[in-house]
Amino acid sequence: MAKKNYAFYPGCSSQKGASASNFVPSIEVMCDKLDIQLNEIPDWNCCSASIGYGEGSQLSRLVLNARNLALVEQNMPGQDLVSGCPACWLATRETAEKLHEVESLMADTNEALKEAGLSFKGTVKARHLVEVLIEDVGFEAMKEPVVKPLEGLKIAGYVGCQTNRPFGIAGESFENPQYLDKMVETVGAEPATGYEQKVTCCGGALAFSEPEKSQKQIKDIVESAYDHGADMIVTPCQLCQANVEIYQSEINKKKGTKLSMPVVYYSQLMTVAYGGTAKQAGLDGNVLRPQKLLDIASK
Amino acid sequence: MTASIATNQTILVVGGGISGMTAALEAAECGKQVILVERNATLGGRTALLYRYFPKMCHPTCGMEINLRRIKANRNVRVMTMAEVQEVKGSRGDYTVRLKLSPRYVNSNCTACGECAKAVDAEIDNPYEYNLSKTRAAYLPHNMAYPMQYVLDPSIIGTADAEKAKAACKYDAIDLAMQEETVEIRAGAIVWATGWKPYDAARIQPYGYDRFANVITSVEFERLANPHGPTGGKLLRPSDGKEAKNIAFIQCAGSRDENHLRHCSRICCMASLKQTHYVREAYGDDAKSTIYYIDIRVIDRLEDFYQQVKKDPTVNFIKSKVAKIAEEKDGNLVLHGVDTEGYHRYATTHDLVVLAIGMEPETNGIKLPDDILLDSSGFIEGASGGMFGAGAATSPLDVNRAAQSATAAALRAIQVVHKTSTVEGAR
Amino acid sequence: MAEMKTAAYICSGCGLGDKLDVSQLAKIAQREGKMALVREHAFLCNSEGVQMIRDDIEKEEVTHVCIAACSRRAKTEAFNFPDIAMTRANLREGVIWVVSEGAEHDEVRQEMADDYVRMACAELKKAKVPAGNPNHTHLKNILVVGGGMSGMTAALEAAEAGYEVILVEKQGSLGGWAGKLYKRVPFKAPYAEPQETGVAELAARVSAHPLIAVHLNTTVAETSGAPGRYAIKLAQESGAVTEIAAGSIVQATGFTTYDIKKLPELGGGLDHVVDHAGLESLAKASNGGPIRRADGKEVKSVVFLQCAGQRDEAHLPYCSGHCCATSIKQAMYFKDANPEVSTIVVYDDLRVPGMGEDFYRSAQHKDVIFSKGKASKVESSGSGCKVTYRDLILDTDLVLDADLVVLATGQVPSSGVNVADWDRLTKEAEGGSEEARQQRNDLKRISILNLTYRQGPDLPKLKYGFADSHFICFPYETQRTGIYTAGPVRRPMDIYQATEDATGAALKAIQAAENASLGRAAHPRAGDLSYPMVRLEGCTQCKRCTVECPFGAIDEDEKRFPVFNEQRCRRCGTCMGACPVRVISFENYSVDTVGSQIKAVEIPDEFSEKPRILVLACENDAYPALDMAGLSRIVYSAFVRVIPVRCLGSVNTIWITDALNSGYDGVMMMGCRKGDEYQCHFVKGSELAGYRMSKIGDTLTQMGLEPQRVSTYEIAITDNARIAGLINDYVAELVELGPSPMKGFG
Amino acid sequence: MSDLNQKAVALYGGNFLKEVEERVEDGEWVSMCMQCGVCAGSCPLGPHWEHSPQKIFRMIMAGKREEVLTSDSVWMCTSCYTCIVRCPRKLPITHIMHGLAHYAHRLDVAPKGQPTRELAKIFWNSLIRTGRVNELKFSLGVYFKDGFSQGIKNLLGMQGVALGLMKAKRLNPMEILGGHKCKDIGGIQKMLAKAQEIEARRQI
Repeated sequence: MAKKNYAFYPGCSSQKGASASNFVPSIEVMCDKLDIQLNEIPDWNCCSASIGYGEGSQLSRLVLNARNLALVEQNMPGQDLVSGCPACWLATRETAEKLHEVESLMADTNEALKEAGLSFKGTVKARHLVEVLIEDVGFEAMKEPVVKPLEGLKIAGYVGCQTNRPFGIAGESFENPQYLDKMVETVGAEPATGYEQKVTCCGGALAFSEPEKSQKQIKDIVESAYDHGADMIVTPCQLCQANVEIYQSEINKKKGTKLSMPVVYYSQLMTVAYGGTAKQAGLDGNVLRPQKLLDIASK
Repeated sequence: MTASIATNQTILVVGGGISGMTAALEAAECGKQVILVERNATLGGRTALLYRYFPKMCHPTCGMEINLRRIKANRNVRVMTMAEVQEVKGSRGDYTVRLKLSPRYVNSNCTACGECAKAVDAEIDNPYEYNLSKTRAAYLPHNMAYPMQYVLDPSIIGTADAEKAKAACKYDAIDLAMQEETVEIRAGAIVWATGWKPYDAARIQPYGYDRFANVITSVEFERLANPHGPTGGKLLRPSDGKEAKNIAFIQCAGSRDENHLRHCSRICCMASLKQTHYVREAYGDDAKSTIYYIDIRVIDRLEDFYQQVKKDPTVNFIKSKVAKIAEEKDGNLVLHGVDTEGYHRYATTHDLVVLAIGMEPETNGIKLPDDILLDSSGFIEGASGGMFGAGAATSPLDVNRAAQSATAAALRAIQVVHKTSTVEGAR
Repeated sequence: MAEMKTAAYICSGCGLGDKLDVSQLAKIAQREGKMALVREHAFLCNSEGVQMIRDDIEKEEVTHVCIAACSRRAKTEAFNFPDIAMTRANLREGVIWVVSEGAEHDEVRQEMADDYVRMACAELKKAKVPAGNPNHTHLKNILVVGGGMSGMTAALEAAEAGYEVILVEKQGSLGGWAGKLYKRVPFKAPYAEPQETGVAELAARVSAHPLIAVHLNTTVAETSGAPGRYAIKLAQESGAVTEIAAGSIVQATGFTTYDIKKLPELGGGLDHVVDHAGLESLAKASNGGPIRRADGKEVKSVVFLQCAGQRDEAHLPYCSGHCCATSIKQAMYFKDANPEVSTIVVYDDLRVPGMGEDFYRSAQHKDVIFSKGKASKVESSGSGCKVTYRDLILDTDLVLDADLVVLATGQVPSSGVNVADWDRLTKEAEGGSEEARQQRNDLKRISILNLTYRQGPDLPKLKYGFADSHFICFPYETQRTGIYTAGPVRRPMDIYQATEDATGAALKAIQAAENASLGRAAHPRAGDLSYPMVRLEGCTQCKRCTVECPFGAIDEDEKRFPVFNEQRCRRCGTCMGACPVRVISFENYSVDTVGSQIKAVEIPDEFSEKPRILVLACENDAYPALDMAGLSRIVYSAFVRVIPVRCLGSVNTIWITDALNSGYDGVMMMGCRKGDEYQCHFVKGSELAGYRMSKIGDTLTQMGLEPQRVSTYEIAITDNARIAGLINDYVAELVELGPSPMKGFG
Repeated sequence: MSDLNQKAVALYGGNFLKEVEERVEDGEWVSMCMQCGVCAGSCPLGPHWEHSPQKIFRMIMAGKREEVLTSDSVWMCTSCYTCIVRCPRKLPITHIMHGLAHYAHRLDVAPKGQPTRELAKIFWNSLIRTGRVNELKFSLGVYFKDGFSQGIKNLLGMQGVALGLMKAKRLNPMEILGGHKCKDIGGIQKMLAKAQEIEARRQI
């Protein structure tokens, strides 16, 4: 069947050598297997993330995101803007909705966009890659390419914040979303049910500015995964992945814990289940080796 | 039953709860002809499932006994149970109403002797216990049921159980051939006393009603406290049957919340205050009740009741909308939030959490005739022509106000049939 | 009506045939019960069984029917024979469902059933079909006292139903408090803005209505009579008195505001401190423009203090319910005229139930600021006021400067004389106290209805002077049949509730007049055609009936004989219970109908070890509780013999003494809860019973009986398990005590 | 006091609520708060706050301007949006907190050296320089925000993390020499300049 086209917004942390860069190949493999064609937005810019507000004014942040939307509207007609990074997606979607609600902001935004030779009418829909998988592909179709079911793997589905709130996946609960567990099942692994930290905040950008406070959050998230007998954590959020994975060593140092819970991005799971290599899955990019996943990949 | 029993002088009352019974009786005791239709197998509605009323702590069944006696004594009222309004045609003074009559599979021969229930094996969730317990699939809704007749659950029709029930009945009261029928009746005026239903607690996700066994609703707690209820009146929590002595009452569960119900359901504060009495009655000084509230809304003389509960050392008040509930391994629940009076953070453990669940119109999701006006929450605000709302169908009301509203609705209906009669008299 | 012909029908269905010797029951009905006709049937309540009875009524001219089957509460549709006297022997719920299973209990079970048949036959022979009150009334018009929102609504709604109305207002114009408002709180979606009051339009419709006669500047000087035949004297301001007649009465006399001068700490009495009413007149004066104070200064900042002198033991302990919404509305007056005006509402609990929440939201949209807190002081400062209060959220004391302070004070009902005081003074006056007589006359001046009733000139108050119903299921259960209160006189309320309430009260007034015209009782015994009959020749003028009647139905003539006003009577039988010489009775409920049942029971001798206990059970709570014990198959002792009574207040002590004389071992009286939260729908029936039984002690000792041979219980309708326990415990206690020494002397 | 701040005070006199409604992102929602406190109980960093959102809102209504704008609390939002989805009055609390922080920062009354405030500054500068965020420069910036020696300490402190990421090729030391940028950075900068101009036009 023909591949479905999407305007892809990788986001800064997916750039080569950046914190989420290792997910890029796995996203490519996954999408390829599911007949999803991601076309990178030409010359996309940063969304200003959830921390941009401090210095950046409301309008500045709106125009930054509007620029990406405008680029899609202009160069990739009919394609939804899709991002793998919740922060990018959220900032873009909030912009799209705000401009739709408030005419004056739409006018101001276009006035500013003109400076970059762009304009935005508001026709582009901003979506998260997970939305595309669930709504356009569906769980059943996600199962089909599975050649190496991830049997014997117990995985804690850590949904985090921004893929889940305030918009979330249609029909899902903010407090107890099920979709990630369902995705874990589609690839043949066992979800760690009752994982009550699944929507706890990892601290987001404050992992930098308020390390102690954020690391307390991360500690809860990881320990609860241990409590529920998980072999690893999976998350749809790149920042969550980074925060929850890389700070475990810090926490161990400070708190004398022995946390070493692998944290993977969902596309890594699917790539392995779809028969991809460890390299394609970018597992070499994980700071904490997801051994069991590596084993299956190397089978 | 056929249309012949009714004329345009007849008042149709839809709903056999306290409001519908009141509207029907008040009109009938003025000498008017009334047909009272109820969707369930018995009259009584939701008040019949309450243990006590605030503020007198008296028993709803006491008033129901009087109302049933009034109905039995009054030939102007005709009661039709398991009857649902499907369509209303016509206009003020001359309506034709199509009713769907669901089969009860038990006829008026039934003496309520109970032999059929003994014969049947199948069990169903008991709707008259808010599904907290099971009942045989041949059952009497409750001790105050009217008509005092058993009913067969449709799920056993066509099974051996149904035949067993039939065989057990010496009075051929069981008629498995009963079919759904539709009848049309005439009416001059229609009173909609369709009542309320508890908001779907599972949708209030932070409170985990769908995940935690020991988070229940206030209507369910009424059943626990009731000596006729599933626990024989003991306050036993669902997860392990352990006595719940340290109970949290969460106000505005669904109410005053734009994610759920915009309106304030009015009765919930009093309901929780009342329910702290149940806890105290059960355990005396060992009882512990905590009420988490935004505003305590107990108006007029009911304030006395609030002040009295406030003096009870076993009852605690915390001004706070609970943020979230977490379950511990032993089934206890930890409530997280902030007491906004001076900003005090809490994480308090309770044996049982009772959600003071909000009221929404029973008719939400049901299509009502077009000339009935609904407010933003779906309550009946008014209607053009000869139709009137009564009781909790019109607004979240306590029983007393519901009965007032129903009495008023009865007069409005009488005005309609009076006008038609005088007009016809003039002709 | 034909000669009395009795028939007994004995059912063997529902297991009666298996557990009882039905043919023996039939024999008893015949030989002892002296029933002219006795039939057995396997399934009496089915169409065939019922037809059999109908045929006997038809062909055999049976006039009196005894049904020996299930409880009188069951199968009422089947056993429904117009104009036929009927008694029910409760063999199912009352015997086979509550007596332990097994052959060893066959004997006592049968004896219990035998007795119930005897009792039902005995009662039947005394029973009459009530013919209804012969002196019919004909008036169906309605007097409405009070021309405010409630009164006008009651008048109009009654008139729209075709009933004539006389509307009396003491002021010179209609409208009452609502007429003084600039706008009213919204009562329809979107619940966002203050609305026109509509008072003028309503007043116009009322004045123009062909069925309504309006009397302004008029008060009620005297009210005598009863439903269907009230005679009322109306006094005009001029002093002129007109006499009118009415079928029933709606009292909608509203409220007055609490005097803010009683709240000095909150600035009551200061120049720039007003109450809601004061603010309304300022708003009316400004008529949509900027609101100015009395001194003409435009108000730029206003503070509303909620619950001023309310929810406060020192002032009004209750909440007036409407004040939060009213303050929101008044804050909007300011915001709508000028959004720059600072409007702060200081509240404890913001009480806007139902859709009021949207009105609250709307005010927040307009930047009305709501602050949970408690004001401690309001004082003059500069050209305005200084409000000191505790902000309970910030947990600090704040001081607010305001051009104007509005105190949300409460509603005080205009309900006239407190009947409790009246009663006390009456007793003292009759005791000869001149002072009491004087006080009584002073008290009478504030009366609203000036009833000529012995129990006082106005309606009894429930609490805090509100003339409300005591019952939750029955908001219009008045203690003065035919007189119904509506609006804030019954309970603090807003305009919307008042209009709903007035419409309901109008219906009850119509209903009372209709029932009176048919000689029927009103709620809760609606439709009952019996009424108290008295043999005055036997009366000793002891006045107990007049004093104890809970509904003020009995007056006294100059010779202190009781004068029964049947249309005021609720058929509770309290007078019958009170009468020491037993001259008061009802056709279908009398000293005889019960007494004969008591005598009909066969009392085993003292060696039989079979005690007999008489249970007199209130028919509304205790009797259904016993029935439901049966329904749930909860067993209790087969030594009790239960007789349902209308109310424990109707229990005449003669029944107790007769029972004990004839050898019963004990008597249980089961009534409903007494005290402040009493359950008795005849007000004080169980209280009276308790009182009378406390007096019976001496009689018992004279008879050489222990006091515990008579005991009273409070039973709730849900007490089916408890009631069985009580019976069993009592039986055990009596077994302990040994048989009554009176046995054999009976 | 910055003159911007002085202007604001002069313009609104005591009416801080109005100031917030007109000058702060989504500020017009503040008056809708009914003090239920669900936001306070929902915030992951709640335990570390001096003022909860609902309390901040009450402070705004009570005119406590300085306490609010100098509050450390408004900088503690992790943007988890839990408060937003639970608020029964649907206040966009996350955005209001961002808005208050931004406003306080703009008026330069926000707490000096507030870590998140500093982080935000560095992030934004990194962003507008190239149109995309350069994680290495950004992180280094963060570690050196309190001066060089503290920076070294921080860096050593985070060595484990950094090395881990480097090993995993997720923190590229070569980035320091430049790295990613948008082609049309010129257009982007003009665009942002315009945005500021427009906002300046709208406000004082």
